[in-house]
Amino acid sequence: MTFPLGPLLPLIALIAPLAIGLLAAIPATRARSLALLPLAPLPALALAFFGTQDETTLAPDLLLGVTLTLDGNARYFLGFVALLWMGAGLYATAYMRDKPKIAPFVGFWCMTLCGNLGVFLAADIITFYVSFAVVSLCAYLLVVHDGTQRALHAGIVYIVLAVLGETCLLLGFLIGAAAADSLLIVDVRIALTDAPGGEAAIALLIVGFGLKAGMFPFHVWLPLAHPAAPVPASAVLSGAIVKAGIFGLMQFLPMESGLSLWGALLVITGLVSAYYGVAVGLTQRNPKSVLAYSTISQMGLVLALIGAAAGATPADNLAAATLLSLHHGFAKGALFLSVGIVAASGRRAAVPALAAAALLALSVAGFPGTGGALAKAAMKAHIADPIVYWLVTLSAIGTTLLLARFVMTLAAQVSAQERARPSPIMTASFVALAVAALVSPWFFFTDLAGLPLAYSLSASSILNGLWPVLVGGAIAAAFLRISPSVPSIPEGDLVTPVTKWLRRLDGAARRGRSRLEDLPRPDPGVLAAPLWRAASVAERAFARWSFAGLLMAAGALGVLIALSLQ
Amino acid sequence: MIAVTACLVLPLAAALAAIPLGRRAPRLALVAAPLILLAALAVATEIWRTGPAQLPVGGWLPPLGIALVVDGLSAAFLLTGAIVTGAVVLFATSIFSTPDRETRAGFAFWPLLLAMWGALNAVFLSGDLFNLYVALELLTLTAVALVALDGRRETVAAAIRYMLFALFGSLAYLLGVTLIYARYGALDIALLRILAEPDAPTFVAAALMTIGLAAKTALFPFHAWLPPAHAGAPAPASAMLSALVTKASFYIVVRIWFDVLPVAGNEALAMILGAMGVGAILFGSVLAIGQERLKLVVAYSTVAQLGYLFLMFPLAGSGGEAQPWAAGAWNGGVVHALSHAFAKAAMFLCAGLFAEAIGHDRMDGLKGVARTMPLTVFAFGLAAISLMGLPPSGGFTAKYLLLTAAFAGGNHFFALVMLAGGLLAAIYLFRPLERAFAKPAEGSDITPIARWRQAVPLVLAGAAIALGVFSAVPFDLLRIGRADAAQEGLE
Amino acid sequence: MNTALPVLLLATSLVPALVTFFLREESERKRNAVNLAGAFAKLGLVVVMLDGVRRGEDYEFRFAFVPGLEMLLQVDALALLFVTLSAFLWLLTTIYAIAYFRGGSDLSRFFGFFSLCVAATTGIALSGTLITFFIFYELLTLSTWPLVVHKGDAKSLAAGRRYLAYTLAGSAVLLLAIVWLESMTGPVEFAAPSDLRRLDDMTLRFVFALFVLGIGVKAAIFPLHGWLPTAMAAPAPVSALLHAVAVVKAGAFGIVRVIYDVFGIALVAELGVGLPLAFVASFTILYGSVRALQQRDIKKRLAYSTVSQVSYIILGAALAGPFATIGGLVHLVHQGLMKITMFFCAGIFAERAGITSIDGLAGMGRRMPWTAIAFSVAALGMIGVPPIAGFVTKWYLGIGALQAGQTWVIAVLAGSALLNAAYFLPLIYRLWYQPGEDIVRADAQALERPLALIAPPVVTAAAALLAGLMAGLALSPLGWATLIVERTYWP
Amino acid sequence: MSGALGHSATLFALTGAALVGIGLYGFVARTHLLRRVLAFNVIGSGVFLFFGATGFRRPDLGADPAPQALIITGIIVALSLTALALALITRYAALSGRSSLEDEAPDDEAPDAGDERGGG
Repeated sequence: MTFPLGPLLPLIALIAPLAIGLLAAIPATRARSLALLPLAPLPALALAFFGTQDETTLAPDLLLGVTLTLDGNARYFLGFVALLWMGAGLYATAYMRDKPKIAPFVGFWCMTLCGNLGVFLAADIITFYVSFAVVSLCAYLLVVHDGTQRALHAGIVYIVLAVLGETCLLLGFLIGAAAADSLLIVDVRIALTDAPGGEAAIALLIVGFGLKAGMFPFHVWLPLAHPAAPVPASAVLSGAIVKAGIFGLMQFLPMESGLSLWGALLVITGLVSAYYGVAVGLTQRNPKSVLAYSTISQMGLVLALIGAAAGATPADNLAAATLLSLHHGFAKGALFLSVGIVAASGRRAAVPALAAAALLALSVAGFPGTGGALAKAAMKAHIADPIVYWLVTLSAIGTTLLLARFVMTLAAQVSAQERARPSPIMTASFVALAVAALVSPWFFFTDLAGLPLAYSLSASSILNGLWPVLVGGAIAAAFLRISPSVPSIPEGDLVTPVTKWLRRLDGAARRGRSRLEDLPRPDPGVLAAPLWRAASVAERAFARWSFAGLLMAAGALGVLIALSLQ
Repeated sequence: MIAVTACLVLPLAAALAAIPLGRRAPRLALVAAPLILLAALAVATEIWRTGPAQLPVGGWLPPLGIALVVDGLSAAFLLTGAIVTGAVVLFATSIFSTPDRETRAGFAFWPLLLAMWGALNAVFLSGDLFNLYVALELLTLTAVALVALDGRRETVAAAIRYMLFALFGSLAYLLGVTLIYARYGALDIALLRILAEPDAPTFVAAALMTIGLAAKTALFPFHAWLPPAHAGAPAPASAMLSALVTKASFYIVVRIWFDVLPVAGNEALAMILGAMGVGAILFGSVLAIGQERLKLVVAYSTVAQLGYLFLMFPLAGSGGEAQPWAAGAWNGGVVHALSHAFAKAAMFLCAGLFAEAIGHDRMDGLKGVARTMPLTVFAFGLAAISLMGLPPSGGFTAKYLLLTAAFAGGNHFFALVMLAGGLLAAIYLFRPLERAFAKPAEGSDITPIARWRQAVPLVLAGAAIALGVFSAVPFDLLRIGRADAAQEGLE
Repeated sequence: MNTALPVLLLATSLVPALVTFFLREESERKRNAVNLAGAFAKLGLVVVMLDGVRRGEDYEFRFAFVPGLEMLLQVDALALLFVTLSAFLWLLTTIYAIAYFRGGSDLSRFFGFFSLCVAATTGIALSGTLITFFIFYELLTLSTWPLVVHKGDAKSLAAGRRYLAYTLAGSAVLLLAIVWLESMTGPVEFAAPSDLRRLDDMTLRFVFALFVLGIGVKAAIFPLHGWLPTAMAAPAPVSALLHAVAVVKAGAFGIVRVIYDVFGIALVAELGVGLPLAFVASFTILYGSVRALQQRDIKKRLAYSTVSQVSYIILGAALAGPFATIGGLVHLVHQGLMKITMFFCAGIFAERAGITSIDGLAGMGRRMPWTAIAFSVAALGMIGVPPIAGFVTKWYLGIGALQAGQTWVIAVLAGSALLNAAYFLPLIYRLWYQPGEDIVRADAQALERPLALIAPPVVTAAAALLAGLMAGLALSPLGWATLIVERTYWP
Repeated sequence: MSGALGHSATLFALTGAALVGIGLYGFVARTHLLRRVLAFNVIGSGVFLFFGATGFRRPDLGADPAPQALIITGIIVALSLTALALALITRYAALSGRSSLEDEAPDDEAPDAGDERGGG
């Protein structure tokens, strides 16, 4: 049992949530574990701020030798994810107080958190893969926590796609690790370009991570799962867990060697996801599914940004993507919380929440002055290809439209009792995340976007950010009120036709097999009967002495002849 | 060499004394059996230390006098016979001892059994062909009488059929001995080994003797008398018949072909005996599979297992350079004979106990017997393992040696037949075992059997297994005074 | 002292077996005491030897079987891997069986054969020569048959019959292969493999095929796996220890021995027989999973899953790279831990709640939480969800396959992982999320009694989790498998 | 065994062989059990006669005594076997009322049925 080497903080960051999760298992400390929930990500947050960069901690006995490190982008991811989990955790303490099944919720909440943090800290593939598997499988348990029929159905779709994703990742990692003959992510990334089957590996990794990030056509589980989960869980699902997929792509895609083919493909699917998300999102009635489709769209943009990085200078693009993810995480987390708050507040109390939600929506759309504008600006600055540039800017219109639809559907969610007021803790966590979304990009813009702050304040970038939002708002104002009866596509759009087709396939297979089974199987007893009858007839003959006597005389003659053949 | 004479004299004397003792004969047998066992043990240790011995009877040296010869082979058979017969005696005291009233079977069984024991020892000890004839006839006499012991019509008919085969066999053997004497003027095995040459009278004599003994050993196609005879006889008797009586004539065939006339033997003869052996294995097994009565299954199993013994002739001598150990096939055949003796005796005793417990001999009655008679089923299982040639039993060691000899000699066909024989044996031996392990059918009342009576077959079956596990000692015993023909074979 | 330990290890299960056979049915406490003592003693010895072998000690016990043929009990690292697994799981299964059979019938017989079977498994692990391996291999068949037919009803008898048909035919083929090889090269010892290159390639390929065919029956390779699903008629402890650990693992272990120690990796590659075996193993993996998908009975589904999982070990052995071998060997332990947990839980569901079909599992998560948790952990492990042990195997097999240049293997691994998910996730889903009848929580305590029945699966599930989580440890299954590979096969 | 047999020894040997042949036919072909026991004794005496004939050495030398000793033993053995056979046959006839075994047709229906009716 060798003692882990190197700084201990990363290990503590991972073990702390597990410890709290364990508390939940023990009945005596169950209530207190719910209260401790927000503190679970604290050590990770500390690590993000004070942790020393590029130092590895090695725990050789765990798994196949766990190595943890903290590189540039990971630090920011770790930081904002930890904050997001704290906010959602705070919200959860209030949200879950009177609800049943607290222990499984807290337990699986902590395990998902531990997996999520592990993804950002892992330096070797095995730890990365284990954390990724833990986060995606435990998230299932959060999705189906409410146990409603809708949640269970969403869970099934989620788990099937999650398992498919995991398998793709496993294959990709296997090919990479075999080629690199080492487990470290850095070596694998380098080895992937010229590895035998390297192309296949990259494709598999893109599918595996893309699926987690809601990339078209593997996005179908997201609009089903996120809305079905309890509010804090969907906040975390959309805000932090989706980012694991993005981070995975950033870690494993071999940018240095300029993978032109995959980069282009990633850009295209990213943009398709962006626009597809908006198109289907507009037809949704449930605010949470609108938000889910907005996540698909936003993540589509991030994917495009990463794809574009393949050609140009990768480091800047990834940094910009980090900033974009950071802002999106906070904003989307807050928006999901806002749904919870609005639902719990009366008409009068809902007004400020709706206002804040609208503000956040504007920030996501990139309204100048908000965090979102900075993130959008950072993104646009690093897209060289003009067509992509314009597509991205136009997508801002779509986003505004979609989020306007969100605010509209949110307004309809106001609770009936006039004087219902959300609990102060809930509002506190919502406000914290909203502020973080609006403010934090200002702090990180310089080192993540690689541009001076002044750039974002310059007239051209303000104008650049403003006009799409205005156009979007105008269209929204014009259309949304007039045609509410837009044909509503069922959540998880592609799922329904695919499941029908699968069910038909299963029925056919079952019928085929049953026909196969009633083929008569030969019974050995029946086959042996003639043999047995012949033998007993011969036996009766041998028993008759007159025959046997002759046989013996003949036998003697035979032996005599045999002997004389000397 | 008092032990050698004791081996001969004691059983015969006890047989004679048993007649006047009548109802007290079982006690006499219980006294005589250990003594004879001790004598056999003494003989074995004697020749272990000093090597083969020759004891001229009455001081007359051959060719005129008769010599008793003891080497590894005979000592092994003596010891096996003593153990098996000792166990049978112990077992039979519970069946054939009727202190209150006199029964014909009870009266006749003990002299016949002890006389048979004497005859067996005489066969294993005599070094002279005519002496072998006399011993063989005494053996047949007692065997036929034991078959017809309970006087039912089927058993008397079976005894007569057995008698017909036996008479033909003894006449053929006698004619052969006469021709040998006419040709060489001597009947002593040691002398004949030197004098023998491959010429016409020797061939005729050898052919007659071989077929005569084959009939007495019930080798296929002359086997038809054995199943009704051994199944009809009472359990201890059929144990003796299957385990030892057939082995005596096989022992003489081995003596003739490996000790007396190795020069006369050739490839064709070996192939004929081999072919008959293969026929026995396959034919006996197929018939055993279809039987409904347990004793018939066991009897046909004897017919099949005897086939293995005769595979020894084609395979002997094909040692090949890779064999670090002694002649494969010869050893294999003899160990098979010995382990078959133990296993078959145990199996027949178990069959007897089952028949006694469930009242009839049909196998369906065996359902659930494992619960009430665990020891007997365990003994039957161990014996079955040895007959199937599955490790760790003596049967396996024998089969392993025969197989290796077959492969070394390149005749793969015999190897395949042996393996097939093992599988067929598994089929017909697991049928009764399966019923024993089944749930007892309702309303089947199984009369409990004393544990000590169940222990007797267990000891015998254990001996069959021990022969496989601790087989180093028997092998060294068999090597003493073994004919060199066993190494080179008959070619 | 070094020669006594292997025999002692064997005795720790042989002695309880023999003692239990002769114990009366009623003396339950004595019987449990003897068996548990044997299990603990074996575990203690194994720990001592684990430490010894790591320090390079070698334990060997030679026993002259037949002059020139030796029974050799040799404790090398590979043997210890298998013995540790069987010792650890035997202890748990004994505890489980005692609780499972409380008040059952024929228990002396059951526990006797149960310990005998573990003795056979230990013997297989420790065997140093082919003949020793075969002897214990057969002893395993013979001692498992009574366990399969323990219930005595028609279904288990039919299962027993089918089990015997497969395994005895397999053993005949194996004996043929062993004898054929040994007739060419003399007795084969694993530690000192003789150079087979001087024999011609075609015979070697044919002999290798016979070996795989013979041992493949127990390793449940496709077309030879038919007995495993029907053998599920046996009671739960039997199917837990035997068909998840002892019997199938003995088959896989045998194939590993044949490939690495009898033929040697270089020769296997040279003969080009490794690849076809890999194809067969891969086909079995997929076939087993697809058939498992179609089953509605829990134990049948687990049986087909075993058929598929055991072929991972064979695939690892067939690919014969260092990583692939480690993957194969470590799966020997991982699959054992995970599968026995699932069989334990299936047994508890059947015994305590009367559930045998998959649909019956609905809502059992709340009624029997501990059993359900253990079952879910094991099921997730089988799918290869980290950090439970299953994924370590898939990782190593994947890497090994790629290094051996067989990229198609990872597709098989992926396909099998998906199929595993397809037939295990619905079970977990039914356990936890499908609403069964809403049973009051108090009822859960009623079902999950006695502790001795529920504790074993929880312990083995925890062990599976730890084996995955702490895979880096030197004494973890992975650590030990790496030690085996580094020490013996790729120094 | 020097040179050709003297005139009488060959004659005895030939008659011995003839007796064996005749006895063999009776023993195998006939199904009546008593007839078979008789045939057995015929073969026996044939063998002993032949055995005695082999005792002949040179005309001037007396006959070799060893065969005669063996013949006496042989006769005793044949006698005891015949006694047992007769006992069994009579017992069998009493039990089953047949003169031949079940699976063999009695002599009188045999194709070349002898002139007088088969006994028993």
